[in-house]
Amino acid sequence: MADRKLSIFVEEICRVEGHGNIVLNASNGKIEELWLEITESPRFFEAMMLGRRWDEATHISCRICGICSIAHTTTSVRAIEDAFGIEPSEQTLALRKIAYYGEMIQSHVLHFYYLAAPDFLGVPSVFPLVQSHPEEVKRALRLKRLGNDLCKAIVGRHIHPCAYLPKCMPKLPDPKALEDMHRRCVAAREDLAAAVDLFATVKLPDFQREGEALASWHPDEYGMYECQAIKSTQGDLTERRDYRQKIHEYVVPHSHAKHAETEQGAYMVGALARYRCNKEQLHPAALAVADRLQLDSYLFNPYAITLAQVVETVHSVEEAIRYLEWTLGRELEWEDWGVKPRAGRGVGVDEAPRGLLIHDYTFDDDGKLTAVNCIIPTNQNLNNIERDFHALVPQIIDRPDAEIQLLLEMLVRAYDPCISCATHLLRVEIKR
Amino acid sequence: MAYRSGVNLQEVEPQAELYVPEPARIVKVEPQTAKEKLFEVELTSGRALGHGPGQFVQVFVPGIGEAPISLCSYRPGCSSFQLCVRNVGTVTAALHGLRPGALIGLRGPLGKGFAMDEIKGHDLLIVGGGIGLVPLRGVVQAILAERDQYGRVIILAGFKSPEEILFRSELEQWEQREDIEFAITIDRPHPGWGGHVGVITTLFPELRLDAPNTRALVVGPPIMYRFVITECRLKGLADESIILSLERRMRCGVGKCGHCQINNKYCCLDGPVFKYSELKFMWEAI
Amino acid sequence: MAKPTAAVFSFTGCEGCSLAILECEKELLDVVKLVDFVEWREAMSERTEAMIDLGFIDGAISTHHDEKKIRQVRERVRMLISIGACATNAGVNALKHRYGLREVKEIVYGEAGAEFDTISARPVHAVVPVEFEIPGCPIQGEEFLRIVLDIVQGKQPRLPNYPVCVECKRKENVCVFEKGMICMGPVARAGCGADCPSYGAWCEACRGFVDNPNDEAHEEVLTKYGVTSEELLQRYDIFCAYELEERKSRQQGQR
Amino acid sequence: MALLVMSEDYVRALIGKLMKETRVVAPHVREGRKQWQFADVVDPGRVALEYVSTILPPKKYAFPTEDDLVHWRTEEGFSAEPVLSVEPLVLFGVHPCDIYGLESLDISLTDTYVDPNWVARRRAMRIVGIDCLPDEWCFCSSMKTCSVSSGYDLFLTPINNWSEYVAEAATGAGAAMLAVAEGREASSHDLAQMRAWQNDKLARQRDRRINTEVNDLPLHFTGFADSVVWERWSRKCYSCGTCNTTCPTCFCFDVLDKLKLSLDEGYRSRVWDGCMLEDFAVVAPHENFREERHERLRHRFYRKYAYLYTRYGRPYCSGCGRCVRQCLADIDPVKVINDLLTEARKEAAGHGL
Ligand SMILES: Cc1cc2nc3c(=O)[nH]c(=O)nc-3n(C[C@H](O)[C@H](O)[C@H](O)COP(=O)(O)OP(=O)(O)OC[C@H]3O[C@@H](n4cnc5c(N)ncnc54)[C@H](O)[C@@H]3O)c2cc1C
Ligand code: SF4
Ligand code: SF4
Ligand code: SF4
Repeated sequence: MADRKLSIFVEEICRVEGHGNIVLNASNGKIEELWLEITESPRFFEAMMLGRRWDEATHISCRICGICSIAHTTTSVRAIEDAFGIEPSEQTLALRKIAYYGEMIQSHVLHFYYLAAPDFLGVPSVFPLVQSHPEEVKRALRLKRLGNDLCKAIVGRHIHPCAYLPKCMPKLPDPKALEDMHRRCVAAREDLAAAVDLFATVKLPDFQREGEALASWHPDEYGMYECQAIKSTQGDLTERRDYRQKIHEYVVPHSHAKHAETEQGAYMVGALARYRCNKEQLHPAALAVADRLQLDSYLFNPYAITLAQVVETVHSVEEAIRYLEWTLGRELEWEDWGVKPRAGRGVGVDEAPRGLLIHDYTFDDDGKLTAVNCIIPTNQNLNNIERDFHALVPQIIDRPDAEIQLLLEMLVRAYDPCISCATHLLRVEIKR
Repeated sequence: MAYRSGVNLQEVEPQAELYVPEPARIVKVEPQTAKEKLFEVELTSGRALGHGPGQFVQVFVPGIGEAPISLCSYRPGCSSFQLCVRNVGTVTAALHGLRPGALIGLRGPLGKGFAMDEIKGHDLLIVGGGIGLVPLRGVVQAILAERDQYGRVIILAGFKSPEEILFRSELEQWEQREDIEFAITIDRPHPGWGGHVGVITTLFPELRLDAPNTRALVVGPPIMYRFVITECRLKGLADESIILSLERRMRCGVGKCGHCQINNKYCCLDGPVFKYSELKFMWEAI
Repeated sequence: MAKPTAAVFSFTGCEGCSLAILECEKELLDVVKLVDFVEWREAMSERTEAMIDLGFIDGAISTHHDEKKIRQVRERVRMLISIGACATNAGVNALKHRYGLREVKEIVYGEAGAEFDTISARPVHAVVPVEFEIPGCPIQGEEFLRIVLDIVQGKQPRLPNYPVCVECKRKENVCVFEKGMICMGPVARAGCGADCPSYGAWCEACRGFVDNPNDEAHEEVLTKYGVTSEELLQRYDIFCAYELEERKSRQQGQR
Repeated sequence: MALLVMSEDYVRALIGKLMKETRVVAPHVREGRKQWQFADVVDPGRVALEYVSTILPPKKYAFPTEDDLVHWRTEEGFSAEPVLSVEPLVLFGVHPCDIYGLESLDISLTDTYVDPNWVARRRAMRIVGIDCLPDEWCFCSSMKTCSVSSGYDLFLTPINNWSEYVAEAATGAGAAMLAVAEGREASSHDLAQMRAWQNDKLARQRDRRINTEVNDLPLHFTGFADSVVWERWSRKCYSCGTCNTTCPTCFCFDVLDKLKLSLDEGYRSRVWDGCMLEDFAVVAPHENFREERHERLRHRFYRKYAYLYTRYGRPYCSGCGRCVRQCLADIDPVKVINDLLTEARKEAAGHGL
């Protein structure tokens, strides 16, 4: 098979959000071309937002992505608050976190059950599972719905939340709904235990590649929301506002998505990156699950991102319970909405389910945007995915086309890329 | 204060079934034209509907919705009745898709029909335009059942084109009868049509009426009313001798939902049959 | 009747609307009894060659590639239904029209952006005929299900033609104007259950306008609340930029 | 009937007692603002006894915004049955104008045909009225609905600057409430204060009046269908139906079909509708009997002050002011009617009358 010409072109990778292609051309076991092409139409959010009033910014920018729109909203709102010097109250933060963990749960469940599980169970989509694994499907639906409903109870809906504004909650949630959510979160522990059982049986493809990982850092909790600094597995911390000193974004010809790198080159963000950076801060229940899934033995295996998501889901449910209990333990107070814009720059950094998310806004005196920069998790991962490709392909180049294609697709899917989110991203094209 | 006082709610009798459609079966479906079909319907309970000409029912197609449809037959003693339906929208289209044996729901009979007692003993001028002929067909059937109770019966029927003629065989029978004066017209010349051509008002000049003794029964599209009423008045008919049936949007059919209101009248309760004298000062009626 | 087949195709957008379909969790199991999903890149790997009965489109048409693809999709689908603000109205994508296409590329990608494929963002109906449109950013699961039911039954689906205020007041909300926010509710098409005002924010008319919005009244009212005409237009822009462009060219056409 | 003077604490204690047996709903402040809403009482201490007007009138408890009427199935043939859920309810703290509204709907919804859902829910309802002080939008004095003499079981009139309430039972149910309430006997001084309260209400509306006797309104409306007034006021109307939706005497509805995904069962339910909405009078095919904004505005006013007045013997407007309080375009019935009266006078002068 020495003179085998390999050419794989996977057009519009399935079960990822957005459009991307994989291109692989190899000849005689030598890679000629190998990349991830982002064909998602470019959307120009950073330009569209210029000149808009501050109170429109969030509503526009959250349309970058429907899958993690709470994350975008969170980060955008925090950038605005940063610029205007607004400190939301403890109550507001607690309520936001409930919605935030809601999205983390829904997004992770969507990914590990709907999008990744079919690979492990050897079916093309979740629909056949309705027949073959009805209990699993119902469990997945229940968990995902829990995530959605957490968002709904606090900010109205999960896709493009209605009621997520700077400064305070424009409407206080109904205590009955909160009680109900608390009950369901507690009950979800059982479903999660079953999910853990399922993923404990999964065999990951054998692949390792060491590299840097970045994640939000917070002194008191597992870095997700309210990032204080950006932490690297290299050991350094970068101040939020100084993210540019750490992260460099650039345009590559084959992709509508910008790529990113640090001085070390490509880096990884997302569930596994967070785990690598901040593992000690996880909820004990989540740590126990990480142990059970032997996550520590897969720290450099990107296919294990899916497992890290399972771990984080457990963490998120526990955090949601904690904040629900906090809120239920007190009478919620009305806060008056009234934001005074001022000129200046504000940076919001948080973790979207897929990784580090940055919104950087500059306003003029009237509260109109004069500069916007958004750094999106999928963009940051693209470079890393390509590095992974280059490390992986030589190891598997002798396998049949279909298997190569599947492994590459699974790799891309493991990163849970949200390509629409990458605004500026996916197809697999293998030509040998 | 002269306001009417409240109602003693203990004394009223709530009508639990007010909005509940009663099961009915389609017995027969006869295509009439490209757009209209004639449905023969009976209540599954076997109960006779007991309606008068000009009344209507709310027809419910399960899962689709409800629409008011005139009862177009008048055959006392017969447990089934007929509905002639033009396919214009949601419910009517669904009805057109049904076959004999299909089950639907019905509420009614509703509304005030033609007050036959009041027109007895008079000459009658019956003017129907297009689908307007539908409620009038019941009236004609009622009249023919007791033909001797009425004076002259003149029927004018107008259609856009020969293809749109409804109740074709029945109209032919009416035409044959000695005791009915019948005329039919179509709006524009049409190949193969040898009869009268022109809008319905063009039939009026020929008419010789005993105005004080004549009652006109007119049903048709809104635009037709304006011209036909003028013609009737020119012939000397009094406003209370001109009787019309109106169409409005109706959701409840029982004077609650407000949709069919025409000035201070509810089309479903006070009508659909009105005297022109009741309507002439209502700017929303015609 | 054989079970109709259905597919979802995504164009330029955030794919929130496809997700909104996936989010009808409770009902999804019943929906797959009514229609067979045969192609949906976001959720499944299967693809089909056969003619598809119902094609749901999300996303706007904003590249030459999109344009080519939507024409191909149109050929394969009996009934084309655009879903969401992007597909029905170009959505936020039309915001870029306020700058030149060259400028937006440069702002985002610098010089390297020049070769990117982008054209004016347009709703699907501007490129190929569509049978029905479900507005909203994102679409409402309930409305989507109702419309699928209507279609499966052969019933012509209908959208509300009244403003969001109707649903807002039914929910007994304090009007957000009283909190110093600016609301598009009085001119925006309802059907969302007044989601935004009900959760304390303002309506942005993501479902577009009612058939006959009284913009003059709106301008007057907003002036009363200290909003300039220019700011009002900006507000309209977020989701209705394309609709306004369309309206303007229609009016010019009439003159 | 017996009168009892209750302190505010006793009134709240009474709510607490009623809550033990029945669901009690009462006005609550909404979002920390001067806006109120009828809602289930959880804590009697949070009931707003002193309030101006709720966003929606209390009719929502007998005529919910969406109400299932019929449940049908096609599993075995076709069958349909009425749907009705009723639960005993105390409506606590209803203003006279809203009592008038409920009584008005009693009339229209039992006229000729008797609406089952309305009547059943109204029968299961006990009403505790409370008097109020009008704000700048109320015009109950013009509508003669400042006080009502029926339509409640118990009525509370505040005296001594809202520190005490004179409670008057009008029915056996009201007397039963009084029997468990605490308070003191009313003195003639208390009664004098009650009268003073009424006078105060009237006085507050001295500058906000319809310039004619309300009984004459049907007459004044005759012949003014073509008045410029309708066009003038409708120019800034959004056709948003907020005025209909918030009105205590509006009762128009649309009927929706809600089909289960199994396709063999469904509900027919009514939802509030409004004559100001563009499609209210649309019939097949594409004919709208009130296409223009001014036609709809005119219809609303005629319906309230003329059509239903003549039909049901009372104006279908309680003067509660909700429609204008909530109307963004400030379309105020008092101003519109006075404008109409002025135009009428001008016209009459023009005819040399
Ligand atoms: C007393 C009475 C008797 C009648 N008798 C007969 C009869 O014997 N035979 C007969 O064929 N018809 C009769 N009609 C007319 C018939 O009721 C209507 O044509 C019927 O209601 C149409 O119902 P549909 O559901 O099929 O149409 P719909 O789906 O309601 O649509 C019909 C048209 O109405 C418009 N429309 C309706 N609702 C809306 C809305 N919410 N928004 C926008 N547009 C809307 C649409 O533009 C559409 O073109 C009668 C009507 C009345 C009032
Ligand atoms: S908040 Fe907006 S939608 Fe609601 S009533 Fe006010 S203007 Fe209308
Ligand atoms: S309230 Fe307005 S912006 Fe919000 S969902 Fe409804 S139409 Fe869209
Ligand atoms: S009068 Fe006011 S509240 Fe009523 S429809 Fe017009 S704008 Fe809306």
